[in-house]
Amino acid sequence: MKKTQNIKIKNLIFKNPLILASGTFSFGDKFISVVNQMGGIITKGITLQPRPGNPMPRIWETASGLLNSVGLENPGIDAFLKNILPGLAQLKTNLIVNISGNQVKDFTALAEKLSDADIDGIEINVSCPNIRETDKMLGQDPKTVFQVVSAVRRKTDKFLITKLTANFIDPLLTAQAAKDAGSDAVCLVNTLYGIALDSNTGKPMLGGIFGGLSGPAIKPFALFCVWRVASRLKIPIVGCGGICSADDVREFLHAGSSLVQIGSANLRNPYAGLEILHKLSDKNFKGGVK
Amino acid sequence: MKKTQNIKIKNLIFKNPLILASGTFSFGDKFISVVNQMGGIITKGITLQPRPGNPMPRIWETASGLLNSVGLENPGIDAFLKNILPGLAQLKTNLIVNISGNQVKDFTALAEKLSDADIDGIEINVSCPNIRETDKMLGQDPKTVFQVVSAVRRKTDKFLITKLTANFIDPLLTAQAAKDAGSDAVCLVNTLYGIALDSNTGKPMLGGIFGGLSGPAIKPFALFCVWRVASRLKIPIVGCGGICSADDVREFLHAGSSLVQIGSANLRNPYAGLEILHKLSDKNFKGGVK
Amino acid sequence: MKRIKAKIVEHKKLAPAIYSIWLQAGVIAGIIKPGQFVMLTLDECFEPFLARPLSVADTNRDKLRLIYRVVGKGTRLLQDKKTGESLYVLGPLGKPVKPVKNKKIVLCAGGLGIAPLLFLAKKLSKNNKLTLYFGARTKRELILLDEFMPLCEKISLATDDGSQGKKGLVTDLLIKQLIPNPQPPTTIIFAAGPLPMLQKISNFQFPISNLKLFGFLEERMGCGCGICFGCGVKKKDNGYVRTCTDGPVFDLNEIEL
Amino acid sequence: MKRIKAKIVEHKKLAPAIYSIWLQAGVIAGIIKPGQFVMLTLDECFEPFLARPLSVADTNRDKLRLIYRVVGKGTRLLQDKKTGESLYVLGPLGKPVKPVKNKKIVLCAGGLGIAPLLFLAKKLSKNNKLTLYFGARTKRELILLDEFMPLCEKISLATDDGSQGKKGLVTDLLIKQLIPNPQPPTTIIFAAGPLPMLQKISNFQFPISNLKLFGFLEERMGCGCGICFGCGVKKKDNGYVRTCTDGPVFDLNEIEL
Ligand SMILES: Cc1cc2nc3c(=O)[nH]c(=O)nc-3n(C[C@H](O)[C@H](O)[C@H](O)COP(=O)(O)OP(=O)(O)OC[C@H]3O[C@@H](n4cnc5c(N)ncnc54)[C@H](O)[C@@H]3O)c2cc1C
Ligand SMILES: Cc1cc2nc3c(=O)[nH]c(=O)nc-3n(C[C@H](O)[C@H](O)[C@H](O)COP(=O)(O)OP(=O)(O)OC[C@H]3O[C@@H](n4cnc5c(N)ncnc54)[C@H](O)[C@@H]3O)c2cc1C
Ligand SMILES: Cc1cc2nc3c(=O)[nH]c(=O)nc-3n(C[C@H](O)[C@H](O)[C@H](O)COP(=O)(O)O)c2cc1C
Ligand SMILES: Cc1cc2nc3c(=O)[nH]c(=O)nc-3n(C[C@H](O)[C@H](O)[C@H](O)COP(=O)(O)O)c2cc1C
Ligand code: FES
Ligand code: FES
Repeated sequence: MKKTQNIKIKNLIFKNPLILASGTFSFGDKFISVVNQMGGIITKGITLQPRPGNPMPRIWETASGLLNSVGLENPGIDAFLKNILPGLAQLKTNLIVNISGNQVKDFTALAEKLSDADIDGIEINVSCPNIRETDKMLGQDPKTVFQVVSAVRRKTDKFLITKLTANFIDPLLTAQAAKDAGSDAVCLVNTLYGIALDSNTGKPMLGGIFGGLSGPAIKPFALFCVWRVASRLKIPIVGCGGICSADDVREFLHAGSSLVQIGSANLRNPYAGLEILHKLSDKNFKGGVK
Repeated sequence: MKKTQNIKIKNLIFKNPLILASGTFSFGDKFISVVNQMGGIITKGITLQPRPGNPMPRIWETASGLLNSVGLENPGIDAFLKNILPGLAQLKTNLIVNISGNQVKDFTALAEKLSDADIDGIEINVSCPNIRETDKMLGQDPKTVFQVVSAVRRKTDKFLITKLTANFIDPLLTAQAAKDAGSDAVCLVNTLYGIALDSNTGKPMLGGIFGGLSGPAIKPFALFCVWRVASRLKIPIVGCGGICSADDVREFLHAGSSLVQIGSANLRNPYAGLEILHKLSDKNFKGGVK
Repeated sequence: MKRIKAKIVEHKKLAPAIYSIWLQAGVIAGIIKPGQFVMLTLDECFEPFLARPLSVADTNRDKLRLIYRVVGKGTRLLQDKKTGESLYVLGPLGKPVKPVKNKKIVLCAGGLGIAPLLFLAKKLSKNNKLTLYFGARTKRELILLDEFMPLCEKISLATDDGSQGKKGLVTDLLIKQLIPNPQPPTTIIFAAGPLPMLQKISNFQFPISNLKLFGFLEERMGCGCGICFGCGVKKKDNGYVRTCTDGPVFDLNEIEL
Repeated sequence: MKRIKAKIVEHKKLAPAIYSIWLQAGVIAGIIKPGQFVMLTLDECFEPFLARPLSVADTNRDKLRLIYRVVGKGTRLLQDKKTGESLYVLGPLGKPVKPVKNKKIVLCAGGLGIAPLLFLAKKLSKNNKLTLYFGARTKRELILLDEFMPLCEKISLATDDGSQGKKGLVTDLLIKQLIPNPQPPTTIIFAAGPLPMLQKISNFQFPISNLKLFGFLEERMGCGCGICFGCGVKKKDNGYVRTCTDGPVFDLNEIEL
């Protein structure tokens, strides 16, 4: 394998453009040899308080994709810092913590607690379809995105990615808001809304009733979002949505991503990131559609 | 096959809930024996002026779906009325004409020309991703949807379906607008945005650069949109998106659709509608998620 | 844990829609233990997208045996695979059953639950006394009996249609035959089968002191390897554990079914 | 037009990645004509989602022969299908080539373009004089020659690597051999092959009076049967026609390639 090129965004160097997406690779504590060869790993979403997660089933397979309503199962920020983070100190890649909340002050508190932690960055998740305490996702309103990102930015110098949704909102608007609020990059996109029903009874298949749709099914849409924002706004983009192969990665880089995240593909095969890396040659990509 | 139940909405009776979706069954002039057994057929989108359509390729297959940028190829309303409609007079099902335009007055003119035509209804398409004359789709703004539908409603008593998008807009808002403006039903949803690039060169695969994503890939999202609107707004819903089987139809009926449209499945198999009909037993569906 | 391309060395029908498959699975076969499972990816194509969990029914050096029922897309694809063709195997997954000695082992299988119990029986039969209770829909689905015969002291059968053994549920048979006879305080029950069967066993108050009661869970899985948090099982004392990494074999006293 | 489940009666390799397949296709085989094609659905599963167009290379009562090159997902799935297995065939699709008599027919094939020309040659050879120009990458891809031999007066070959026939493009060969010899005004050229080949032939000014020039187009298709408007070909006098219903064989003077 040829060495892939370093990518530098702000002060952070990624040894390759591949990042393991939040919620699809535990906290970085499993398959360490895979994690270490990636450009980075983003932890499962962490919230201020522990969350038990949603009832079963939490995963429902769909055509070329899946719905999940895991529901942000996590031990909460304090337990994460105390019990999990120390075990990640030896990771040889960028460790980015994904944080989630219902309101601006959750994010403020989370950022404060993470500001001195031994981590390389924070991904602000304003786009989780499984946060049900609020009627809307925070990420569906550019003003709220601005508030959340500003709040986090005030508390920390760490590298910030804002993870956006394209559910019922133009991500160009929220990307602009994230940029204005000082985010160093945006991740496009989190899962689409989705639901599955038992065709006989009408009962929802997911314990959480509806969930987030991911996987190859959404790739053309995710790629569109990246392409749309990249061609209109200057901010580093982390592409995400259905990436399963080196060719998929190249498509996202061409569309204007600087980095990409691999999500559902890890569920299918926990070595997917590594296999993609091996197939990714050292081509020098220039962003933008030809 | 047991007889499926009639569905009556306003003054229109559908002999079963299956409608062939716009753009996926020509004008109703092909496979007449299939068309006649369906609950209805919606023509390819008609515009005021003839449109040659987009350059090739116009179809790009994706994981469990496809992108299309056909670009509303059609002969224009006058040629449609003169050359095509007379040939459809013998159809034994509801004939609904899908109309598209760039601005409110296009729709006014189209409705006026159709108000005396021998057709059973009009589908107002404010959600075509291949209308490029405007930066936004008309259907991305509830106010515009209200204006368009009001304009059509003033010109005609015909049965009106407003076909909505869920691209970057909550269809609940536009469904409300369509209802307020006098639409008899809403169709949820039209295609999602999507793009595909050559992974080597970065060149777009579609002649129209980007297009609309359809097929099983989008089914969980389309179903979510139906479920969301149905559980919050009282208006007949025509479900659409990835329906390929009788079970899919049942899911959409459970989610709150009164009728459904079959689109991409016809491309895969022009007899899909018929096969689905044969598998659809005469269960008495009650809307709503159990 | 490894993911390897495994060749099919034998694939045969045991009963209608029930198959036994032997895979050349190298190191995975060498180290996998009773109670553990593998995830199979059947195709390069994305449909189905996720891998499918199957228990190990037996091993033989570098060979792995799986026994499955065709129920949907994935198992249909598996059924179509021919000897000589390959598929991807991820494993070993899950926690092995802890080896025990000098116990009275009661195996209770419902349907395909028999598969993981075969592997377990082979390991435990040397140092323990085994009894098998096995229920299936019908006679033809009472598979693998000739393989259990030399491993068990006693085998009791039930079928839904009464075509062989007692007519009715295997749980009823288990309770009826086990309870009137006092059991040694070293009794362990291993139950594998559909959820209602496990629930029934879990809820029954067995009058056996020190009884250990283990169930093989088949919760729907995303990754099978602990990274997606998709397979939680509720613990009685609150919170979730993961079927894939904390199970799939659980002490039924500790979880809510 | 019909859609039927067709059983594979013969499936064999003609050259690396090139296969010939015979299907039991009932009435479709009986009525399909040269120039027409079928759409194949390979699987119940949605990947690939769309059916795949293939030209008819021959028929024999209720049997249909297709010849294809493995290039992607769909053709790979087809390659895996065994004799006795089935797939869905939609057809006949497209317009048949109009039958002609007492003409000089020049067939020009590039690569797999040879497939539809075989069926055409069989129909036209009775009442016309045929010449074949056939170019392929290499000797092994010059398939079907033994079947063309009895049908043609003359066969000229070209390969990219010079392993058989002239080294170079078949179009160059065609132009070089055809032009110095005055051709009868009843000449018809049928060309089938990759787009650049068709473009070259279409743009060349053949000094032949009344020359008719037909090309077999392989535009990417959605439905194959005229309902999706996905396969437009630009007409020289503006607007689009559909490859699937107005073609796939076009008078090359009327369309823009
Ligand atoms: C740890 C573990 C070990 C297993 N061992 C075996 C085994 O040895 N032999 C065997 O035959 N099966 C076993 N299973 C079940 C097996 O994984 C499923 O039958 C299989 O994944 C179904 O795949 P499919 O694509 O054919 O079905 P799908 O098309 O995915 O589904 C078909 C039907 O089966 C149901 N279903 C699918 N997966 C599950 C599940 N995990 N739990 C409950 N219902 C489900 C669906 O709801 C649907 O009704 C095991 C499952 C687990 C979690
Ligand atoms: C009317 C018609 C008749 C045809 N007859 C034959 C035939 O007799 N034998 C034969 O081998 N092939 C024939 N083809 C081409 C054949 O349809 C494609 O090779 C096939 O659909 C590819 O499917 P796939 O899934 O294997 O490839 P994909 O995975 O879909 O694509 C693989 C590669 O092939 C390219 N490709 C796919 N389809 C087309 C197309 N229609 N035009 C140009 N490039 C394409 C793709 O861009 C990609 O690079 C015909 C096509 C048409 C329209
Ligand atoms: C099982 C599962 C759990 C997820 N959990 C999170 C999460 O905790 N936080 C988050 O920001 N995104 C989460 N996601 C979203 C993914 O990180 C990713 O953005 C999305 O799945 C789209 O990418 P993909 O198609 O490659 O999976 C989760 C996705 C899956 C499938
Ligand atoms: C090739 C193609 C052409 C289409 N043309 C139109 C159109 O002209 N007008 C319209 O309202 N929708 C059009 N659509 C959208 C479909 O009617 C349908 O809403 C969409 O494809 C989602 O449903 P499906 O997943 O069942 O295809 C088109 C879709 C396809 C695939
Ligand atoms: S199935 Fe993914 S964590 Fe258990
Ligand atoms: S391929 Fe659909 S109209 Fe020709």
